[in-house]
Amino acid sequence: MRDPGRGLRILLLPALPVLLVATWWLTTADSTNFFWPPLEQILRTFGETWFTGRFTADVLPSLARLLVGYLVAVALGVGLGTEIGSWRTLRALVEPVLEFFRAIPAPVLVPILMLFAGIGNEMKVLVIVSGCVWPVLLNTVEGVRALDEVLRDTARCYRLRPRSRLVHLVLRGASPQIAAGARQALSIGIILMVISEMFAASNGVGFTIIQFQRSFAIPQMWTGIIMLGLIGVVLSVIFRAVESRALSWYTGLRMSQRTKG
Amino acid sequence: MRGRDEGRRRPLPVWLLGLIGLAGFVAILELVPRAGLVDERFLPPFSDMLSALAAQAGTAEFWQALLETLRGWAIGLSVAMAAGVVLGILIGGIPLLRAAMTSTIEFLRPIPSVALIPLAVLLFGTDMRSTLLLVVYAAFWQVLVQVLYGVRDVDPVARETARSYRFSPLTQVRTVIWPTALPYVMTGFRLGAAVALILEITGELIIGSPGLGRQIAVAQTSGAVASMYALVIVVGLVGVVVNVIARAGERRSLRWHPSIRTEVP
Amino acid sequence: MTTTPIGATALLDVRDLRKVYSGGSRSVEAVRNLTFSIAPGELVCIVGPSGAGKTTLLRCVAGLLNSTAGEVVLDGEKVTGPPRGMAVVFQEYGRSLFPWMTVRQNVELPLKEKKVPKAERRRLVEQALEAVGLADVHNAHPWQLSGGMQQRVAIARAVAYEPHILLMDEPFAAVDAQTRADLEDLVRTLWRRLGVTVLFVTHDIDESVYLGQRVIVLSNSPTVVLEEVAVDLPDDRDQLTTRSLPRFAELRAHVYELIQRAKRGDRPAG
Amino acid sequence: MIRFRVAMAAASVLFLAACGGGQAGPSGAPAAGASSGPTSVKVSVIPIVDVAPIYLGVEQGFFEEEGLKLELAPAQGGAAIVPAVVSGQVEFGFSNLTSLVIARSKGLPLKVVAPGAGSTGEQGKDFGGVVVKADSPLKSAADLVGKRVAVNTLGNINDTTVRASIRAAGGDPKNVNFVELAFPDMLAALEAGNVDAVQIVEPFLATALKNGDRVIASNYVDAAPGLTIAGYFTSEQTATAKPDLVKRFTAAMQKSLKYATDNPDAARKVLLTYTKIDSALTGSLTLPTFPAEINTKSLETLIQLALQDGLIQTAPNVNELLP
Repeated sequence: MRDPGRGLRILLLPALPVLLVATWWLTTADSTNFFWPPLEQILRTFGETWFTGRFTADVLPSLARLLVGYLVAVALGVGLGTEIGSWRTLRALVEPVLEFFRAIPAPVLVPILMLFAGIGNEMKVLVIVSGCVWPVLLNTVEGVRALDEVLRDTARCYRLRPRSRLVHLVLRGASPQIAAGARQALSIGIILMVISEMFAASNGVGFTIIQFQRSFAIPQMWTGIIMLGLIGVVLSVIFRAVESRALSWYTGLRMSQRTKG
Repeated sequence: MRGRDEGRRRPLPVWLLGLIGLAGFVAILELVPRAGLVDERFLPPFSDMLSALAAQAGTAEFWQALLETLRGWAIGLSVAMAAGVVLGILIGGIPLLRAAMTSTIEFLRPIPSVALIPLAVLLFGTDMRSTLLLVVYAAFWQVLVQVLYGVRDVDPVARETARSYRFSPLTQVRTVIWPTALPYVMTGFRLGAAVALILEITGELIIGSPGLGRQIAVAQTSGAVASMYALVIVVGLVGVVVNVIARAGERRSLRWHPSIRTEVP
Repeated sequence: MTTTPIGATALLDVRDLRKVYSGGSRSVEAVRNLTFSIAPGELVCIVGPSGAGKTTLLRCVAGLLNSTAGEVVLDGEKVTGPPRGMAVVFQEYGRSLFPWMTVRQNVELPLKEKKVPKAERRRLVEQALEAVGLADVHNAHPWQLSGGMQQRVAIARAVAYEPHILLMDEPFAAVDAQTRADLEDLVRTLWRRLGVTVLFVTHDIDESVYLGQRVIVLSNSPTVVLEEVAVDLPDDRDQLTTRSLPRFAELRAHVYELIQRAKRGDRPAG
Repeated sequence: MIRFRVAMAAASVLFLAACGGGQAGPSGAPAAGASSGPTSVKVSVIPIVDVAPIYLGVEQGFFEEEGLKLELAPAQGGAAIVPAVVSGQVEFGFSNLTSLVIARSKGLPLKVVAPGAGSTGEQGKDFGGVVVKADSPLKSAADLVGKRVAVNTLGNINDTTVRASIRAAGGDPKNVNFVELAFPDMLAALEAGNVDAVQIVEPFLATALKNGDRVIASNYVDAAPGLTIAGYFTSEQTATAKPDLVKRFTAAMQKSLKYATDNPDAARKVLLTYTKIDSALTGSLTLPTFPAEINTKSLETLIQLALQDGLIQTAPNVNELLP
């Protein structure tokens, strides 16, 4: 089978989603099941649920916490990862402890984090940081370790200063791995945004969904799930746009390596 | 880097340094509450956690819970692997299908698995299947995406060759696609294994399906702080073991494979 | 046969260099005892059988590797790390260029590090790229170029840096034969035009005779200098005429014979 | 945008529906009165002090006597239990009554079949209350106005009853900042000064008192005399389809409740089998009462409170909720 043409491709892109939505719409159209309300009802509820004040009261605070936590995690992960990746002794020293912490699911860490960070926004940001930092950190370590030997030698021969070495060699060289880690971290971050709002929260998307669920406001709960999905999709689209700009060289390099065989 | 790595003296072996690191961590855990930096009621010293762990290890309930967690993890991961590999090869191997599925995959993948908790509970209540659903959902994407990358990485020349010799689709998969995709599959396995474990514990903790997570929740609601930390430590250790096994598997499959790859986002 | 310049005037002095690799309980002596020197402005080739520790030697000279004993003195200063005023062209052209930078940025980066003013930098980069015949690919990324062109970028980077000494580690081992001839001529031209000192490591006997004023032949590992051969060919060389000179054939045969001896394990007496 | 959202959600549903394909129907298949051995019944409970009687009942064989083989499925909260009962995954569930009131007012077909736990009715000596630090300036529920008070779930029985306490003490119940915290995290938050007061239940109440913390209000006592806090419930479908099963479960449950009331030491002891409460603590904690009947008047009060505090918009019919 040949690669489908561009026209067909564009035609196919929305085909499956449309089919799926139609199926959902039709199968639930006259649903009387309390937990599976008709899609029509869910969509009607969506606007009034989220765009009558909740967007600024719940969605924005959630996103703000996510953004802060995520950026802190990336900065921390890249910073520590660069150091740990550069020093063999440090790496050997902390690796088992890091692996141990990474394996602990964030929800069980929340009570401990509350001891140190209270119950306010700091705690929630810290929960996000505590989960997001690992993929960034471990990928950065791998990326820094995998830096090309010849390139390192080149940098030494031309006597790059530590700062330029870091900027032009280490960080750029490890950037494909860092991006891979940052991408994993983003999906973890959204999960933790929700989880952190299950504890001591008074606003947020996660908090709202749980409240809907507890008070049996089922159509509203569904809209919350859709909202979360939307947030996930939008953030992932933004991430991809940033990534493809920053890593265009890498994509090109890989392509040229493949065609040169 | 190189200069830094080449110490003057002969460096200590890696495992010894790792042990020293762990010992340091344990020492901090012991000393912070003892020194009164944190209230012992909320963060007991490590020795208390250890004795709680010893007490736990003597109960059948603990081993039962451990077994249930591992079982849930293994089943969830197997389902996710099977589904991810089969669908990945199918979708990746048929361009038309790939074009049709791409948008849907990109829409579904970012949906956070915890958003499904209410749904899982609606479907299966608090039994093991609720958590299984979360585990499968979360691990499935990790595997699928890696397999898709792997299939895309297949050398077009090798593929054309296979086609020109009129290999059957199954033979093409076996001789051309699978060997190239295998290292990616193993990476997917490793990433999926880690995510599956986290979701297994999270599900048990939040939904209350049987396993270590629920034991943690019970310990929490009973105010048994030392027991709770003991269980958290067990969870961490299980995670470390899972990761070590997954990495070993990955290395084995990579050893004969010539390509040096980086993890695909 | 030796034409070692007098110690005082040497730009590069390698004295009793020894390198032992120790990994765990095993240790391997790669270089046993190497002594030679290079005068300012000279173009010296080093050949040896494969596995003769050529790369080890070059890395020690470049300050990328610490020697076990002996010393490398460049410009009167003992080399402990990569010295000032030195440029290296590696064999792996694809890996020595920063793939995230354009050709121009690659050539410019070392100059920025040397704090060369912007206008001067611009001039040097353009000149260097012009000199290697790459005036029109400034904004391409290295991986968009062919292997030979990538190695030209690496040479341009070294040239723009205006080094006192240029080390080349089998730079043309991985390019095709035609490109290789072009690049050899390019190195000769640049050397003559810039008056830079060049230490050129190769495993190719023809190449060493064609390029060098002097060829240092190494023994097999653990390495010592087997013989230094002065190349008394005219300075104006070109692929066709030089290579067909009887003297070229003689020198080539001599070096060839030395390499054969080295492979058999012959070592200089004493 | 709309396409995106719809697409995702639809696909997620399909995915889930596919996973749910093998969903098992309700267990306990044999019809009531079948002679072929005991009927197995699943009951979803929260592993807390309140459900001691059902564990005791199993231990004492009360359910077996009624021909029931109980399978107790612990869950993390009413939010997980209600759907399980409605969908028929489990026959019975345990929940606080306010949750059930909310569910019923939203149209979920639930029916309470047996009482679960109630307040002791003694001011300051209940199994739950509002606690402050020993050195706190707060003296009574009225002082909570404008303060941060932790409850384990917002919009549920605990915040409405704390509001009732404040109202009874003459304060403005609208003006309190409730913070949602899990019971296990409350004392640490109180200690750290993150909250000014916590509404807490056993065994954490005993821990708090041991530490010198003070009870300033007994919110369950203030809400209504003889308040029934929680109960066991089933779905209307189960109630209509298997009236005999429900009857036998209620009968066994009542025996269990009575036994727990008569043998508090046995009730304390059974805690050790399904919680991880320190055995040194079980002797000192205050047990809830295990009433034989649901106090209808107190249930009406709970409905009133829920209405007043905006938890529900329309009051459910009490008679529909009760058996």
